[in-house]
Formats: sequence, C-alpha cells, structure tokens
Amino acid sequence: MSYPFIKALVGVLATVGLYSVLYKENKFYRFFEHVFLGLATGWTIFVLWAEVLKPSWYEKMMGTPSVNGGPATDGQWAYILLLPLGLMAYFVFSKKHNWMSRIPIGIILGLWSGQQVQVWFNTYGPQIKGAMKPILPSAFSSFTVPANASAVDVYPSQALSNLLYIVTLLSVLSYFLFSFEVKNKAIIKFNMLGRYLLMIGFGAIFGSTVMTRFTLLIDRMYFIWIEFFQQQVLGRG
Amino acid sequence: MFNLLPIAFWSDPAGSSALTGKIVFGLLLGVGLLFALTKVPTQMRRSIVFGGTFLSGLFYVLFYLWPQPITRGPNDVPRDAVEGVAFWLKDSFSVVVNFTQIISGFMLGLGVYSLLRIHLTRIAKGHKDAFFSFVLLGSMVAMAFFAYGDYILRLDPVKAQELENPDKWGPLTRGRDLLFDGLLQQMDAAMFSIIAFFILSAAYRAFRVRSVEATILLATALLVILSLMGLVADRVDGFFGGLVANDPNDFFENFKLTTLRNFIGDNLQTPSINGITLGTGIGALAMGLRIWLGLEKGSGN
Amino acid sequence: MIESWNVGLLPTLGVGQVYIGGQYLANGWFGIFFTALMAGFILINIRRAKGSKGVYIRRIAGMNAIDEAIGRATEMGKPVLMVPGLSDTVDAIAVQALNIFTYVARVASRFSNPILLCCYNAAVLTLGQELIRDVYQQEGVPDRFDPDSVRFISDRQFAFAAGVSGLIHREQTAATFFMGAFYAESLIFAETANAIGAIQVASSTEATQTPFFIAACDYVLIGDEFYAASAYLTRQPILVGSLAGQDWVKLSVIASIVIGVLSASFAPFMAKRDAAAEPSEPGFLKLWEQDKEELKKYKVTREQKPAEPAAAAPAGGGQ
Amino acid sequence: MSIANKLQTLPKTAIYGILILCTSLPLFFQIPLPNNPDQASKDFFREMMTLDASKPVLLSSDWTNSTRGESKGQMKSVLRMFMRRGQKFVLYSTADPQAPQVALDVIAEVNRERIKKNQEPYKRFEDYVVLGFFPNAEAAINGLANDFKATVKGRKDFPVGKEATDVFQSPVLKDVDSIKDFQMVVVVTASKTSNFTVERVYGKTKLAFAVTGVMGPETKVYYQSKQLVGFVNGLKGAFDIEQLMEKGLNVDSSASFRDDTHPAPVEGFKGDDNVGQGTRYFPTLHFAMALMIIMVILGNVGMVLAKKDSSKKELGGR
Repeated sequence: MSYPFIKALVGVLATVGLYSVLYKENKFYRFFEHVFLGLATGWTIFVLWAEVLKPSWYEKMMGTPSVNGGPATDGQWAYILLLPLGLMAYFVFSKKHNWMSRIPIGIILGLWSGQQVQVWFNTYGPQIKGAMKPILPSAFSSFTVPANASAVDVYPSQALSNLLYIVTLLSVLSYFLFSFEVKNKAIIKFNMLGRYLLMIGFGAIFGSTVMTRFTLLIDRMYFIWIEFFQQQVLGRG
Repeated sequence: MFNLLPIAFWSDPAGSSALTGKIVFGLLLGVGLLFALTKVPTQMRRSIVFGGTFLSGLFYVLFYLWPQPITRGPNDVPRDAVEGVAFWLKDSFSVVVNFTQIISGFMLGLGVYSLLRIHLTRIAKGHKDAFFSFVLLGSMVAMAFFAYGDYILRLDPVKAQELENPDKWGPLTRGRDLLFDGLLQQMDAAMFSIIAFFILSAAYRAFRVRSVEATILLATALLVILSLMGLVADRVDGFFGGLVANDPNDFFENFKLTTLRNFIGDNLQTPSINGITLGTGIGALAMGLRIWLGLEKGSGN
Repeated sequence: MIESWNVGLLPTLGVGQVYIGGQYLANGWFGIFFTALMAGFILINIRRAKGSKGVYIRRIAGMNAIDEAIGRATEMGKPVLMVPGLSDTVDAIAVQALNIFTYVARVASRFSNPILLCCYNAAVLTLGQELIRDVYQQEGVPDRFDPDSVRFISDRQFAFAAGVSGLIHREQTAATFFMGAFYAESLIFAETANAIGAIQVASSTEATQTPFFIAACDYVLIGDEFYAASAYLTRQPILVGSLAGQDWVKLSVIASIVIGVLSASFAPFMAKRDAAAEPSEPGFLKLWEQDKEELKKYKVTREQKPAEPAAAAPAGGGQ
Repeated sequence: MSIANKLQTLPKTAIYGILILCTSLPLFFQIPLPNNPDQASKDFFREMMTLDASKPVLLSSDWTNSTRGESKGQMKSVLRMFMRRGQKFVLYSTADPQAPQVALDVIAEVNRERIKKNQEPYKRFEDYVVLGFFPNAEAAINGLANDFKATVKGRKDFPVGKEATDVFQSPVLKDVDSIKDFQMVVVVTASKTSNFTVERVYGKTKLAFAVTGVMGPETKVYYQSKQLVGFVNGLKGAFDIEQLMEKGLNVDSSASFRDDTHPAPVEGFKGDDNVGQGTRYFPTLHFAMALMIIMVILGNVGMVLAKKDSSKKELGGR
C-alpha cells in the first residue's frame, strides 16, 4: 500500500465515521470524534507557539538578530510582564484567590470595550450613510435606469427600490425597540411589517447558503467516489 | 523633548546583556506582583479588577479622542506635550493590539487542563468511555509531537526547501502530513459538509405553509434556490426574455428569476441584515460602555 | 492646539505605514460627536433608571421559554446544555451569553438539575467557571457545583461542532441553549438537538445564521433581543436603563436616516435649479463620510531626532 | 398511518440516504447543461483575459480544503487563464497558514496538465512568486495596500533548484514598488479577506474576486458600486468561468456567449482542458437542489392533506 493510498483511506474512514452520526450515535463516530478533538487540540498547542506566541510575543521580547543582511530588531523587555498577567487566570481553580483570574479577563474585556468605542462610527457610519438614498424620482424619460443615465438623476424604478430599502431598514430597526410601549395601531402594523420583511431577508439567506453547503457535500462525495474509489482503489484516471 | 519615556528604556538590541537583565527584572517584578495580589484585602479586589479593565479600555478611547497631528515623519520629535502623548499612543498601538491574543494565548493551558482532568479521571476510574478518552489524549500528544518535530526540522532553511519534495520526507514530516492533511483537514471538511444533510432536513420540517412568517421564509428561499439552478434560471429567463425582446422597461422583465433574486437581495435582504447588524452594534456599544465603566454586575467585574 | 481629530481607522499597524495620512481625518469631528452623543444617551438612561423603577420592556417570546425548558429538563432528570458561542476570546458577546446562562444555572441549581457549559476557548472557560460557581455559592449550594460541568471542548470550529454533537447525543440533553456568536456550525447543533427531541432556545449575533436557528429551534432571539435578554430576565436598573438608552440611539439613527433620505431626495432638484454648479452631495450626507484625501495636503515640519542606529522600526507582518 | 401523515414525517435516515445518492450518482456521468453566465462572471472573464501579460498581477489565495468544493474550481480556472496567457503573478495568503500550500498544490496540478501537452511548466520565482502567509489579515492587507515594499521586505521564495532568495530579486517583482504597480488584485477567498481588501485596496488598482456562494450577496454590493471589475460567485460562478473559457464571449460562433454591454470579442481556450470542479459539480448540484424542492413540496402536500382529513372528520362528527 502506497502512502497516498493510506492517506486517502484514513480520510475516507474519518469522513464515513463522522457521517455515521446521521444514522445514530455509535462507537465508530465516537472514535473519530475523539480523534478529531485530540488532533484539534494538539494542533492548537502547536499553533499557539509557532504562530502566536513566538512571532508576536517571544520574538518581540527577545528581538531578532540580523539574518542574511536583513535588519535586526530590538527586544522589548516589557513584554515579559504579560506572562504573569496571563498566569493569573490559572488561579480560577483556587478557592481563596480565584478573584485574581478576573484581572486578565477584565483586561481583555477592557481592551474589547475600548475598541467598540473606537470603531463604532467607522463601522456603522458608512452603513447609516448608505441608507440615505433618494426616494423622489427626478427623471421620467424611462422607468428603469437607462444606459446613458446622468449621475444626478433618480429614475422611478430606482426611487421605488430605494423606498422599499428604507422601509425595510426602518421597520426592522423599529421592530427592535424594546422600551416603548406601543399602542398606536399604525406603528404596531409597521413593526409587524418589519418582522415579515426580516423573514424575506432570512429566506434569501437560507436559499443562497444552500448552494455552498450542497457543493461542499458534493465535493466530499467526489473525494470518496472519484478520488479514492475510482482513482486509488480501481486505479483509473 | 516630550517623549514620555525614551525608547532606549524600553528596548535593547537582541542578545544584549541589558535586555536579558531587564527581562529577568520584569519577571521578578511580575512574580512579586502575583505574590502581592494574593495578600490584597477583600474590599480592594473589586477596585483592582475594575482598574485593569478601565485602563485597558482607556487606551483605545484615548487613541480615538486624542488629537493626532496630520503628518509625521519617521524621525520627528514632538513639538509639545499634546503631540508627545499622540506620538506615544500611536507608537504603542502596534504593541497593545496584540495583547488580547497573547494573554488569551497564555490561558490555553486552562483548556488543556480541563480536557486532561475530565479524560484522565475517566481513564483512572475505568469509565465505559475510557478508551475514547485515551484516544483523545493520544491523538493530542501525537499531533503536537509531529507538528513540532516537523516545525523544528523546517527551521533550517536548506532542510525546509528539501522537504518541499515529498520523496525526501522523514517520519516526522510524514506523521504530520498524515495527521494534519490526511485526518484533521479531512474531518474539518466532513463536518462542514454534514451541514448539507441538516439543511435539507431542517427545510423539510420547517418550510410549511403553516403561518404567514413560515410561508414568507419558504417562498423566498425556494425562489432563490430556483434562481441558482442554472438550468431552471436559463429556461425561465429565456421564456420571459423572449416575451419582452430585451426591453428593460417591459413589465415581464420583472419575472426573470435572476432579476427577482437580485431585487430581493438588494432591496430586502441587505437592509434587513443592516437593520439587525445596526441593532447588535448598538447593543455591543452599550455593553462595551457598561463593562469599561464597571457598570456591568456579575461579569468581568 | 488641535489641528484635527483623529477618527482612528482600525489599526494601521506594523510596517512603516503608520505615517500615511489614512487615519487623520479632517472632518472627523462628526464621528466623534455622534459616538459621544450615543454613548451619552446610554449613560444618561442608566443614570435615569437607577432612581426609578418599572421601566417598560416589551415581551420577548424566547425569554419566557427559558423557565419552561429548564422545567422540562428537571422533570426528565436530564442535563441542560449551554453553548456561549464561538467568540475568539472573551468579548461582550460571550459575556452576555454567560450572563443569560447564569440565570439558567440559577434556576437549574434550585432544582439540582445537572448542567453542561461547553466552551470554545480557555478565556471563556475561565470566566464561565467563575460565574457559574458564584451562582451556586449565592444559592447556598456550593457543593452541588461540579467544575467539570463547565468544560473546554476544542477551539477548532468543526471539532467543537463534532464534540458538542457527540455530547448532545450521549447525554440526551433535555434543554439546549445556544447563544452568542455562531457561524456555519449553528445548524449542526440545532438539528442534532432537534433529533433527540430537546427544547432549544437559540440566538446568534450573526444575522446570516439566524435563519437556520429559526428553521430548526423552538425559540429564537433575533438580533439584539440577545442583548436585551439579561435586562429582561433580571430587571436590574442598570441593564434596563441601558436598554432604554439603546432605544434612544436607535431612534437617533432612524431620525438621521430620515433626514438623510429627504436631503438626498431633493438633491437632484437642487442640482437642476443650479444647473451651472457642479453636482455635489448635500452637506448632511457629507458629514457621514470622512474625506481622507483632504488631509494629505497638510504638512508640518518638526525638529528631527538625532540619527539613532538603535531605534529601528519594529518589523511586523513578515516573520 | 395515512399518506398525509407519512408525507409529513418521512424518516430522516431515508432523506439523508436519498441526498447521498443525489450527490454521488450524477458525479459519474457527464451531463451537459445550458447556461447563461452572470454578468459579474462575464466581467470577471473579460477583465482576466484582457490583462497585459507583461505586468504582474497580485493573487490572494484565502481558502483551504474545507471549502475546496467551490474555491478550488475557481482557483484552477484563474490559474489556467494566467498560465495560458503567460501572465506573471504574485501569490500570497492572509486567511490561513495552510492556504499557500493548498494553492501551490493547484499550481502543481495545472503544471502537470501543461507538461502532458508538452508546454513549458510555470516556473516558481521566474513566472510566479510566492510571498507566503501573512498573519493578522486586516493589518497585513493594510500593509500590502499602503506600503507594499516594507510589508514584503525580507520575504524569501525558492527559485527552482536554488536556495531561498529575496523575493525582490525575482523578475516578477522587478518593477514593483507599490500595489499600484500591479494591474489587478485577484482574491480567491472563503473568508472575510475580501472585505478587508475592498476597504484597503480599492482605488489603488483594479479588483476582481472569486468568492463562495455564502459570500455572494455581500460581495455583490461591492460589484454594484463598481469597486470590483467582476466577481465569481460560488459553484455557479466556477461553472460560468469554465464555460466562458470554452466558448468565449462575443466570438464569431453560434455557441459563444453574448455580452451587449461590452461588444468586443474575447476569445477563450476552445478545445483546451477547461473542465474543472464547476463543470463536474454543477449538474450534481441541480439534483441536490431539486431534491430539496421536492422534499419541501411533499411536506406541504402532506400537511394540506392532513388538514383536509381532519376537517372532513370534524364535519362528519357534527
């Protein structure tokens, strides 16, 4: 048995093993599930050093000497202070000092929170601006946008689409208002409309995701039947 | 000079004794801090946690609010204290931005500890799934071993190039290839593709004309699926295209499947997703403010 | 001396491009002003709610199902499974999910119902351990807390999915809660739990995954109902106030959009009236965009540092 | 159990079994399908085929084996177009450390095709350069966009049969100082790197994407705002491109596709190996999707029948 054959064979076995859960949970599945979890954690342990801590912590702290005439970088000693900070988390299992594990968590959360303030407008400003679309048609020579349209003019079909866009956005936004007790029937209806329009959006997402998901399954089947069975087992192609 | 602290204080050439000394000093400082924290009286604990959270959040908020000079050359010296702070913020940014990754990186041990605890106990107690626990721990050790082994081999550039050729692989590279490419990646793909089964059974069960909402969901999803079936789209669009002789203003143009799908996508799907994202964005901002200012009870503070 | 406000675009990191004018924004004051206003709304309302009681919150269907789901699990004597999403590290999404789960754990602890909290990374595991143990302590039953009930599964997306599905099958959970950031794996969880007949309450902050939860779960919190949940469950004044503040923010966004739409709608007519003038965006719309090119015109000369050979630029990006 | 009930509660395992059949059996047959490529695919094809072969293109490969079904077909077509036209390109990845290797495997595959046809294989370092993986996608793309030289500084690649050499010594990068010196940035992706690329690179050079079906809707927004010159969406897009390569656009042949917005003819590679994942999988996808539609219909028919049954019973009981 050649190495490529063995490699393909374990891939097929693993795939079939994981698929077998569709019938019911069984030992075959349980075996591959545990292999999967083990390999994934093993890989994480590797990646943690090789791709996270080494380049963005250790090498920053120790500096790197010049390689083949490239520039050397200085080491920044203060990086070492992150180590005890990270270790504080390990006090979580201590009955007496478990509060210390909240310090690193607090710092991570603090950094995250500060970033929210920092990026909020940059993320959502353009979205809000993008919704400011004209809804009054200003040119009536054609219903849809003709090929030689001027940049300024708004055509009826555009205006209609934009109106629909804005109604959808606003009704969805107002559906998610929680602290106002709405008694006005029109607003209740508008919020209900928001919910229905949301469902259209969700339906469309569902539909467009189907293509990708099925393609991945087809690719798996191609791997099993053509790449493994036909090419490796039968030795064709 | 308005630099907060000279760069020379924070950095030293690689391999220099000054650097090593400072690192050792830093380590001792850290250990001392750990020890000091174990002695902290109960009533101060909250403030310490809050202080850490607040300061780290403050960095980004300051970074956002502090006036930054428009242009800055690589060797510019700040002209006043405001610029000094601005320069410092900017220079520290690339350092601070990695903190989250590094600190959470150090915590991975806890995850591994959790796994070991559960599975070693099972093995020790002879639980009925002890064999599987053994498999899990075994594959974890094997993966880490082969991955590091191969990594260390490849640190040598000549060797790394040699290993581009599969015929020259030793047991370490082979093992890594089999475990990572042959198993782990294949299992990723298998689990990812299993969703196809679930999407089918979920659609079969949920897409019933039971309520207005379910009907809307069903109709839109089916329409989009049909429009993505090249054969169907081609036939339907061809039929309506024939009716209208390609005049974009014609009423029948609206019935082309691809036109409909695009219309729904642009004017209904995009704004409804935008609406949701805006809402969650506002929620995240509020949550961020509460955590940063220590108003959130029960969680980080 | 303030020359301009920096509206910090996301990290312009690493390698030498720190100096490129991208992040210096001439008319960036509006972004800061708007963010500050929104933050102000939230904080004012938190303050307001602290004093008063009984701010109204509309009914959220999925929330009422939580008690029902736990109740059923207790009847059947089977565990309650919780997954706080697949955030990369602890962030507000994971914290919020854990906040909801402390409520779940509290109810479960009163009925001494077993729980299982599956974590995607060690940071969430740490916080989860802390919070859930606190719950049991507050309820006066610290010995009922099993540290193994809060466990790390894997931090690889589909390994996590395989592990959690396996657990659902083997433990035959009666109630499952999926809340937080879920991606493609959402449907694996939901359908697996459905297959064994568990009651499911779910919510994803990713809008693109919500339809799958809707199709497969019993109760779904859509969008920021997720963020409203803890206020709804606990009625803590701070949370309720913050929720009211969020509504003010939403109303300001709605108002801005309405003004923007009107101003954009009349722009073509204005342009026609002043046919000679260059067509340009109306002022209100311009506020929302930051003109980055504008800045590169400015130049400031400063004193130069003496050439220090040691001060090499930190090398990022490449390794 | 009545038929109505049966239709509503078909056993899951049966449904799954049928899905496996639907996604396996058609793979063994070649089923020709009529097709009308999306406008975005046509634009993508035309832009790729009218590049100036003497100037390099930047190619980002941000997918791995888990989305192979869609991305590999797209990648292969892109590479076939590049290699057949003698287009020099520079390859990099920002999404996953595994991505460069996956991309190299596809390059090797296309090279084997070339060797079979007695064509010169594409040479690493001379015809294309591999920059490798850049961690932290957002920062890396920002770096490439704003200061290409500094970001790539120190990267090495392997000339055939030689030691690792600085990438800037490669003839491909000879005249490149900034991202503007690339004619186009092509991103084949299954992750968020497409968004980062639009945000950071748009306005500096042309952009064309090949994305997975899930990302189609969000990518379309950029295409409509003309930030992208073209894009390929999921398996349908992969199929479109393969067909366009076979049949050409506005060419003097009855089989050729037409594009009225740009009437200039664009020749494809008629008769060459143009078949890839798109052509192989797309017919199969029809069977799977048709199955889904049938299942939904069956469930609903069952429900309606059951309702009728129960209302009859109620009437009878009165």
